[in-house]
Amino acid sequence: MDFLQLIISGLANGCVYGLIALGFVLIYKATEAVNFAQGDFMMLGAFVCIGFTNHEYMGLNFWLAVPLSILVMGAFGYLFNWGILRHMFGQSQTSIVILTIAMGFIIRFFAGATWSHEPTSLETPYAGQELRPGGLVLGVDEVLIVVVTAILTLVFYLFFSRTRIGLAMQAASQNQLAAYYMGIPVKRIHSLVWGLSGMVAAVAGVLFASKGAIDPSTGLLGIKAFAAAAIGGFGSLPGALLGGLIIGLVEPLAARYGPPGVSQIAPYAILLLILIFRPGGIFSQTQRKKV
Amino acid sequence: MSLLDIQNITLKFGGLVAVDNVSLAVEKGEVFALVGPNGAGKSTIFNLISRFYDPVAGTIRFDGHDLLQNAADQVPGFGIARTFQNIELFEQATVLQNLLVGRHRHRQTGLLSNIVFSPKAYREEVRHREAVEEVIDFLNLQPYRDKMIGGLPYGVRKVVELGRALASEPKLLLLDEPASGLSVEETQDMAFWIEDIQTQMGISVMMVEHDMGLVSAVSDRVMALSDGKELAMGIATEVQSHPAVIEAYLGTGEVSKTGTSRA
Amino acid sequence: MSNDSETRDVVLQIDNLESYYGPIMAIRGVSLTVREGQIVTVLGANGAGKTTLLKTVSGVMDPEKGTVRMQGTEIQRLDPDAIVRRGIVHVPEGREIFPLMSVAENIAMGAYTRTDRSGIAADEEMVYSYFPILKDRRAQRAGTLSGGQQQMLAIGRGLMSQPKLMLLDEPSLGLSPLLTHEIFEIIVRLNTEQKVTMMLVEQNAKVALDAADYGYVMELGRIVMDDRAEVLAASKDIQEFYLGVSQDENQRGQRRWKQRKTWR
Amino acid sequence: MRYVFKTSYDADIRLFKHRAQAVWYGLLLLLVLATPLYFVAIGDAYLLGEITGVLILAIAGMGLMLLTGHTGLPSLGHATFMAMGCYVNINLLGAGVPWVVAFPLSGLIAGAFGTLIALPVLRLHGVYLALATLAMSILTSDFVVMAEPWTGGIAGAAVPDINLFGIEINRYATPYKFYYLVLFVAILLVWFYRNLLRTPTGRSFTAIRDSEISARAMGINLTRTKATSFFLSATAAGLAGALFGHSAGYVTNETFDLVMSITLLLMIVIGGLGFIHGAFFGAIVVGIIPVAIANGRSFLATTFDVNINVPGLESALFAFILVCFILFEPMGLYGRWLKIRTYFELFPFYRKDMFKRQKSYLKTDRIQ
Repeated sequence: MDFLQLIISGLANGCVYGLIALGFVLIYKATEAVNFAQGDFMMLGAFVCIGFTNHEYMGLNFWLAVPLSILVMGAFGYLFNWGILRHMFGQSQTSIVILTIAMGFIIRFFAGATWSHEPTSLETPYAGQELRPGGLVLGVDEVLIVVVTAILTLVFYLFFSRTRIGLAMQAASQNQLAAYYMGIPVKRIHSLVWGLSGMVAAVAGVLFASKGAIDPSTGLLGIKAFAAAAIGGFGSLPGALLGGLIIGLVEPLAARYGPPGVSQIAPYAILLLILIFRPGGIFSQTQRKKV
Repeated sequence: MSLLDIQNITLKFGGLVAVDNVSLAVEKGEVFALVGPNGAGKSTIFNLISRFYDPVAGTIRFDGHDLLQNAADQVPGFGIARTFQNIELFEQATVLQNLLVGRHRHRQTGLLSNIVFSPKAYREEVRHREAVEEVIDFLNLQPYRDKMIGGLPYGVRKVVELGRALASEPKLLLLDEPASGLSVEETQDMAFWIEDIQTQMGISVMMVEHDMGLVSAVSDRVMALSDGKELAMGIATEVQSHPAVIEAYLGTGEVSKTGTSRA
Repeated sequence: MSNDSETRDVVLQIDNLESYYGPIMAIRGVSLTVREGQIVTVLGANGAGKTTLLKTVSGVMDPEKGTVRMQGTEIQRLDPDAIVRRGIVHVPEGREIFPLMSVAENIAMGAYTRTDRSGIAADEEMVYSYFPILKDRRAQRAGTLSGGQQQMLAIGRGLMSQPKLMLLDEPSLGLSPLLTHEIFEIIVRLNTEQKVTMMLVEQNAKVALDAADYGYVMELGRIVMDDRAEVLAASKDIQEFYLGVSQDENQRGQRRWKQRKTWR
Repeated sequence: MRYVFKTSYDADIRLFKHRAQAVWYGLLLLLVLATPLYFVAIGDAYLLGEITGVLILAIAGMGLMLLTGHTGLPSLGHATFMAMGCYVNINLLGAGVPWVVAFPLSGLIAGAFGTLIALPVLRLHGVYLALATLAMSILTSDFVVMAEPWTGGIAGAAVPDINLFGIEINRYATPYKFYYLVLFVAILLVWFYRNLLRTPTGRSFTAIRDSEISARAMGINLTRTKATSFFLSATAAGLAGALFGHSAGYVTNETFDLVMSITLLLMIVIGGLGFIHGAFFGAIVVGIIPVAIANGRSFLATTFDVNINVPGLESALFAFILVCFILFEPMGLYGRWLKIRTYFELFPFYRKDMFKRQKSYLKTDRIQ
């Protein structure tokens, strides 16, 4: 039973990693850029929601605050691309990576200055509620995370593989020039996907902050989610979820059964092992060049 | 003994047979051309020789060596140089630097003498440059010597790629569509160069080419491939008049807006 | 400068266009006209600026000076996708395909700007009937196709957008003689049957002039000659430098000096 | 405009393209040699210490530049190699090995370690390689803690002073000597780096960066060449780490963290990828910004009595300045320098839009 409980909390954690990784993968799939600030986006999303709903701030109704913060973060992502990244269109990925790293610093500062550096929890109507199916004790917050993550992954998977705009996003990431030749408005599509990933980050932030406390440095969690995305195979949505779950499960298990310190190392050790034996991740998207 | 000897080579991609039991031999000093429809497996044969692909069956021997026992980066060491269908140059480097990389197989100095630029490294560097300048002269590349590849027109890049292959002083030169994208004038230059490479430098040439004018002008023997299989083999005129080759590859008649043939 | 009937059927009008690649001037004051229903070809050696010209028209490069008018409205400096929506499609040379998508998805992307499902399905069938090999490889990743097959895919995909004006950059690049012939038949058929106006850049001057109505010759970024295709095909310079007519079939032992071009 | 007539192969091989260039670099050398005189004159060596720090950063930057700028392999883990060099140096000195031996050895051992790390990950490209090295960088701090007997773990380790043939060198006690020592190492490495780039080894690095397929078809062994690049790169980082240790005086498990790795990468991108100059330009920017921020803050405090004390402000401001650099000078500072130089060389024929970038378009990295 104890073991099962461990697994379940691991799953919930893994889903948060998976959600952040989902944001990475969205952007990577559509623009081939890597957003190092995705974890900070999540943190910002959580604080925006806290700002709307917690009693010491605006005190709005939770069910109003959540869609509002999702909208705000969507707009933030869209504007970030429109205002900054668009001016770097066509430049190397390294520059964009570095730009997002720098953005992360700025977001952390902004969040700390606006909402304090103290760990804060999101006040939710379902805080502390539990489900007890067959002897297990499940927090509603944890169940919610798993359900929402599964739904989002599925929705985005279908979006990318079935819809015209989803295919156009993939096309734009593989060959910007050819995408333009097809009449695909590449820049608008980039803005759109940054907006989407901002929204996903808000969802992840809300779920994370409702389960535990969040502070500006929580954004560094993004690095673990990064490992998750790479384990699954950058550019694969189910891979992001799988990678997140692997890390989420390994951490508590290593902490419980392994020697001290191992749970910290485990995610990255797994990442290194996966990259060595399967360089493109589990659902590899890479392909050999043909000459 | 033939310079390059390929026996019963077969390659499959998934279920698809890309090269189907092909045998061919390139003799010393000859120009050997591969022709055939798109996707017939011509470039694939080049990639097999370069060891980019592993065949499922067959042997490739070059100058007494079993190529299949060697890795891709060892192949140039035996004296095989190649160009690519879609031009694979080092974009962020000058023409001169590209050609110098072609000299890599003649490298004799190690890391340490490079770092301290020992007299030996200096002498080697001068030797490489002499060889490269000869190639630059031969191919009339002087105007582009210090230009970055990134800004050069397509036709010049094709010549630079030929130069890079020549700089390695190969015994066998593999040319993948040397004339594609070249104008009539440039194709003629290419024909003259290939002739000189064969007669003056004594380098054997194997090429894949669609321009039958160039093929018949320079090649000693031609092999036509279709669907990975040999279709015909012989001198250019024989292969060109082979009914199966005409049907699968050359076609007849010409296009014009009025619909009448102006042949 | 000209009367109404002359300007009315002009699809594309380029005036005094100048484009640079960084510090290098690639086209130097080019003016040309493409009329409705025409096939116009631009000939010229490598580096003459033909590809730059097409790229400037389709918006993937910005000109420094000059205007490009599509049916009277200026389109220079627009984003490329906006130009596609005005009915100009650019079929690039080489391998500008989506390598990790299937052949079918690549072709579907060609119809991105269209919404008529039945029309798209019909055109897909048309593309497959022109290029049966693409139908066989429908589910294969486009990046694993051979060079020639990628070229076919690029052309097939270009057909999907139902353009008013098609810019074709070296459609014959890397294609077998038979396939080159077939591609040009398709181009002519599209022009006569579907009334698509064509602007064509080609190294293979022979097939290009055979198919075209009007031709321009570019050298070092300038237009040096223009005339009806038959007239160009008969001109001595064109025969010597672009058609290779004066050469006989076997070049062995040919003279190795070059005739001077009369426009230099 | 200047035309260089080349009359022998030496003209291409020489370090300097023409005499004027040699003169300029000679003047630069004189300037850096004479810099301490100024600080002796004003009697305050604080800023000289900062300059020495910039030089140490530039040494690490050159290491990373060779790997990322010239071989095309991004690394987010170079602080690990710096840590390796630093701790090896401390332990060797502790064991009584003279500095002249311990210092180069710490570089070489870091290099060997780099090669060992590199071999399994050399199949990786782009993002994946960046991630693998990132993971390595994150793990470093944990490993430093685990290796407590050698590293001092969380408590940290003091770095012994340098004893160079009887001359005691300490960053604070003898700042001038320390400066000249670091300067010597930096200049030596620049010379090695330049030699590398004009010989086959360097060319094989850039060949791999531009086209792996072509490089193989020219007979370049990818694994061996990349491993060599990793070795040299980690060696330079190790040397920088050893000097960094001397400069800091005391190092803990948090000295060589992920932020340092990231800073190194930022540095070479801002400086200009693919140019040795870029490592120095980048180091100057990265070294100067914190000093400028600190000065600005004390200026505000003393002049207007405004005390700004918001945690994270420094790093945010730093990041903001970096964003501006990347947005407005995508080719890096060295790129800007080249433009200015071209302006004067071509004067008065310079066109305003000469360096206006044509639109550029990316293609996928997933085809390798």
